[in-house]
Amino acid sequence: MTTAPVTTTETTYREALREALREALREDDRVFLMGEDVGSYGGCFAVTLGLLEEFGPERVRDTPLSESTFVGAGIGAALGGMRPIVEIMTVNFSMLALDQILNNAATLLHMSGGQLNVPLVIRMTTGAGRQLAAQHSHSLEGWYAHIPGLKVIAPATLEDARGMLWTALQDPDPVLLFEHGSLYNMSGALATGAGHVDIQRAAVRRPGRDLTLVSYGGSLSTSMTAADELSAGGIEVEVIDLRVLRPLDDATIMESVRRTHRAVVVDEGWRSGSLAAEVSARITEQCFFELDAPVERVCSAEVPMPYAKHLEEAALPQVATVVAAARKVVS
Amino acid sequence: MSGRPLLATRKETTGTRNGRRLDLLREMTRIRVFEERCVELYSATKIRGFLHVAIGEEAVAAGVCGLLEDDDAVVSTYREHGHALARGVPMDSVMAEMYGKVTGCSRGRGGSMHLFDASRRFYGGNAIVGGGLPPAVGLALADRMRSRRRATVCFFGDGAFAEGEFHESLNLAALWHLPVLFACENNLYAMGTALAKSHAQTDLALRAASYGVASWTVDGMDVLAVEEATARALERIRNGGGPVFLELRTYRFRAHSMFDPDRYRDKAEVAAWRERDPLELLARRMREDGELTDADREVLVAEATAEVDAAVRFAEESPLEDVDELTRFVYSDPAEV
Amino acid sequence: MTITREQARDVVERAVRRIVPDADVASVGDDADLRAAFELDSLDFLSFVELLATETGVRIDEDDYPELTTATGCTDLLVRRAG
Amino acid sequence: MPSLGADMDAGTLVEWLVRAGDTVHRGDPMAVVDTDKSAIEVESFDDGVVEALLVEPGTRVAVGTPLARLVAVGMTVAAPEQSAAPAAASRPAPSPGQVVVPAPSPGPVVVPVGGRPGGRVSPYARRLARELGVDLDRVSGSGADGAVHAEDVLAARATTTEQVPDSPAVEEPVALESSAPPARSARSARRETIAALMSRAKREIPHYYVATTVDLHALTEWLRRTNRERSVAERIVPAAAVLKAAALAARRHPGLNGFWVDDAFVPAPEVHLGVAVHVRDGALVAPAIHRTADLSLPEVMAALRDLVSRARAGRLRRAEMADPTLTVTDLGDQGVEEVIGVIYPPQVALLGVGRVVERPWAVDGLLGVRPTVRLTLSGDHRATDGATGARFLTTLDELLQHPEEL
Repeated sequence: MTTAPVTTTETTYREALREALREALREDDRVFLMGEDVGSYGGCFAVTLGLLEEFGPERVRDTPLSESTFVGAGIGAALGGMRPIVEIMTVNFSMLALDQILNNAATLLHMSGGQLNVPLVIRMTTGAGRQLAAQHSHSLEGWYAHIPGLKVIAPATLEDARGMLWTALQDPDPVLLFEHGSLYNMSGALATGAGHVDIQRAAVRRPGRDLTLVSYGGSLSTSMTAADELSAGGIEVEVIDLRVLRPLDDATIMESVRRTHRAVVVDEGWRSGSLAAEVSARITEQCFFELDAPVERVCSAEVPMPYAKHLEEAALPQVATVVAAARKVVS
Repeated sequence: MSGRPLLATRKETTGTRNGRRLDLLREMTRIRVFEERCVELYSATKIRGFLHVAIGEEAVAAGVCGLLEDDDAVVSTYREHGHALARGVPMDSVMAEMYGKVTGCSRGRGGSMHLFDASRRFYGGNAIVGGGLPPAVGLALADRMRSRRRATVCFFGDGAFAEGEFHESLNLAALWHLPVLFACENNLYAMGTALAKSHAQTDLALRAASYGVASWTVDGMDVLAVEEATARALERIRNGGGPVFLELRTYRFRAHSMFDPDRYRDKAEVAAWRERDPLELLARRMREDGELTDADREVLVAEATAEVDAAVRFAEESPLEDVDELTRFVYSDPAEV
Repeated sequence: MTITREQARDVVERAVRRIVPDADVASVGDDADLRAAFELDSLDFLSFVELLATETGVRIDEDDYPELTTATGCTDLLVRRAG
Repeated sequence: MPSLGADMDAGTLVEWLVRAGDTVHRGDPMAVVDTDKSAIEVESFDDGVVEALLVEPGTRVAVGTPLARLVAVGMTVAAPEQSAAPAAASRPAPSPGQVVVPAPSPGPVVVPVGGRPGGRVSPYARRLARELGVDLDRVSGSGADGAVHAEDVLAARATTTEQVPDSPAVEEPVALESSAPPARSARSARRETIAALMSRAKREIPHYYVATTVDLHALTEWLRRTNRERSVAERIVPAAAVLKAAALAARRHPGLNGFWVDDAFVPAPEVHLGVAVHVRDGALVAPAIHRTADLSLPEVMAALRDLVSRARAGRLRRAEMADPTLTVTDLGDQGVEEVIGVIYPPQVALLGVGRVVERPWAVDGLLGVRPTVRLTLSGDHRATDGATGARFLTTLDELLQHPEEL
């Protein structure tokens, strides 16, 4: 039996996202894109560049700087039979739309006794690393992961950047898609036929027997680099990419921890009340008697993200801090 | 969801001036009797949570909703019993919702502030002041993108005027020429804060007009005036004229909610507005025109009372949702999508 | 040192009882296979031989083991060697 | 009540071997405990004076229940709530004629216990210790502040348990568990334990079997010759030689010597051969001969005799119960030619030994009669394949052809 060779294309995370948007706009006439500067400007991070020209202003809609209303309008349009994709420039700005996301998108289905589902996708940029300081750099996706009624996904790979959007659009409920700002320029080979992926399971990005490193989004590459370094020192790390922050895929995490007996959670959010805290708590709840060391967390320092490069770096999880945490739990 | 045919009564009698007025009086009477019963049931602890009744504001609900087509949409506030009833949401299911029963229009998950009926395109029931405006804009956007000749009515109070979402929504609807009727029930108080105490410019229609939205002020106690303004607004909206803003000047005769001691209003002010009770206003006019006798009114009240009695009975006898169903409807059931 | 047949026979019975406390040699008969009757494994048997040897001072080699199958055989050997 | 086996939750105190007031030393047997598998001696972990016996003979108590209280020799028994002696610097000088009372002991020493003095044990290590029957008191922790991790437990499991405990253990007394219903005899309880263990083995372990017949001519001839020079007590039986050879073979094939834990094979650094012993009341135990491969053949023989006699007398030590890394079951004495055995979890292999039988045997084309034995290896297919088992048997065969080197 012969297998057709898999051809790949060199692409970037940004292009993969754009290709996913393009596919969605092309394949489903209910889909439209709405947000600040998604049209003429081409998107704050150039993700939507060229889509206005291709699909026109009805389907690629520039909005006023009214996060609450254009997100709420997305909810209304979803109730009205459309499949809106709303882009919010950064997660910090999404706080202006939190009323609509929390009080409407997340609650309507339940509050209406199952009558009104909201098939809405909200994309936003998250994370630090680009010296954008304290109002453009935070990782608040963990807050959204707190809210029942929402699904929260965080593509960390080219495959997921390319494939998660379509699946999110098929979901009958609101899905928040978090793109880490430092990933847009990430390049690599993507299979030519790459397409839809699930938005249910975490993925083991690297197998290992000594330690489970739980990570997602922008922290995945940090974790993978740390794993390489640890491997050179004889510590074989299993790296899990959560992919889906809500609902969390406990099974994949626990299956790994039951094998390695040790876990470190890497999360760019602040430590207190973070997603890392949730993951850690679940490991303790479900794997207490499997643990050979306390669960460690590597999170951002509890400061508003500073501008100066050296301070920003000091505030963020770095390869060295992940390595140190890993050594601590393995020693 | 089952129930009586949507607004069938009104449609049957549409066409004669007499029938139309009588229908409006009948609808307002239904709402009045229902709301008074709610107050009673709340006092008897049958209804809990927050309860906001619309006694005094019936003309807005009856006058606006009476003209809507089946596929128009309504987005409302937490003082929405009247809107729901006038929209045709069955009284049984509204009362059962107050009781927290599974037969309620939101299966007991919404309560007084969150009435929903998807089959009648009644989208709640929003208890965040101003929170309903953006989704209403979105519903209208979907209609516009699908080239559907529908209107979306968004009810909200004068309190919403102070919220950013109001301003954002008016701007966006005007910018995109969306078919939205912004129906502002100006009852002069945002809970206990008078309009004049929270707004430098109290002419709401003037302010709405500044967004490029056609805006009119209407006597919200005169159901015929409300209906006439609504008719004009809907015509404009359906003909692609963009959104319309109606400031419906009305008044609630009772306190904000059952928890409100109503210390902020002058008794004389309340008494003066009671003189302009929308039911009495219309009845008086009909009587003067020889269209209504006292006996007729008694019949209307008796009919409404019977309907409310039946609704209470239905609610009392309905079962509660099984607690095992607690976490249902947080995410869509794949089997039900 | 010489021992009587009675004494030899007594040594055999006591040795078996040391290993199997409730054993009754008389009940199985003098010509029964002791190892089978009392489920003696090779270690038990070794202990048994050890007891016979220490009690009587008789030298017992592995080549003698076949003769130690029954109580009669044991008694014969002890009497012969002691004499 | 110490944990004396992986599946032990409770035990019955059969007999006290000490009385209140006795001075005991570390390692002295203190009591006999019935674990449902067998009666086992429980030894002291400390030197001291027995202050009180806390459990009556015949009582069944949960693992972790204090059985006795020891106090350090020469120490005044102090009430636990009494505060520690003030520091020397602040202690007032004794007035003339006043006798200086020795500082009170830090409190009664409770022995034996399942816990660990102030030391930390990871939850996984704790679970592993329970499953492997490792006494945490005897595990020295390699983690921060002496915390015990899983690898420490595995290391302790794999070596003899001769480490000194860090400090006297003090633990909250645990409420006594009510006695088992009298209707349930010790014998049936033991049967149940064996039933549970063997059912688990048959359920969880995918067994494979490889077998071979070994010519024991060289061994029996050598034994016949050498045993002549040995006193009866020192004579070596063929089973002991097979044990020694098996231990050497296990060392050469470490994949068969260890444990299957958490879906993975954990090799044991030492070979502690388990020896299946049928106790006369119907129980079956398989205690270990520690470091079998390091013992000389006469030492193996002595250890075997000692172990079997103590097993039958109900005087096994807990480490012997907990430690086997590979078990040998020899039913040759029961007359069978072949034993196809069931592996003891979490071990991964079991060697079955049959009766030494004289068979016609061809050597270099000439037929003769030779003593032979049938050896069967049961292997855990999760841990190894038949090839490993086969190589083990081949090694064993070769070793048995050179008994003088054993």
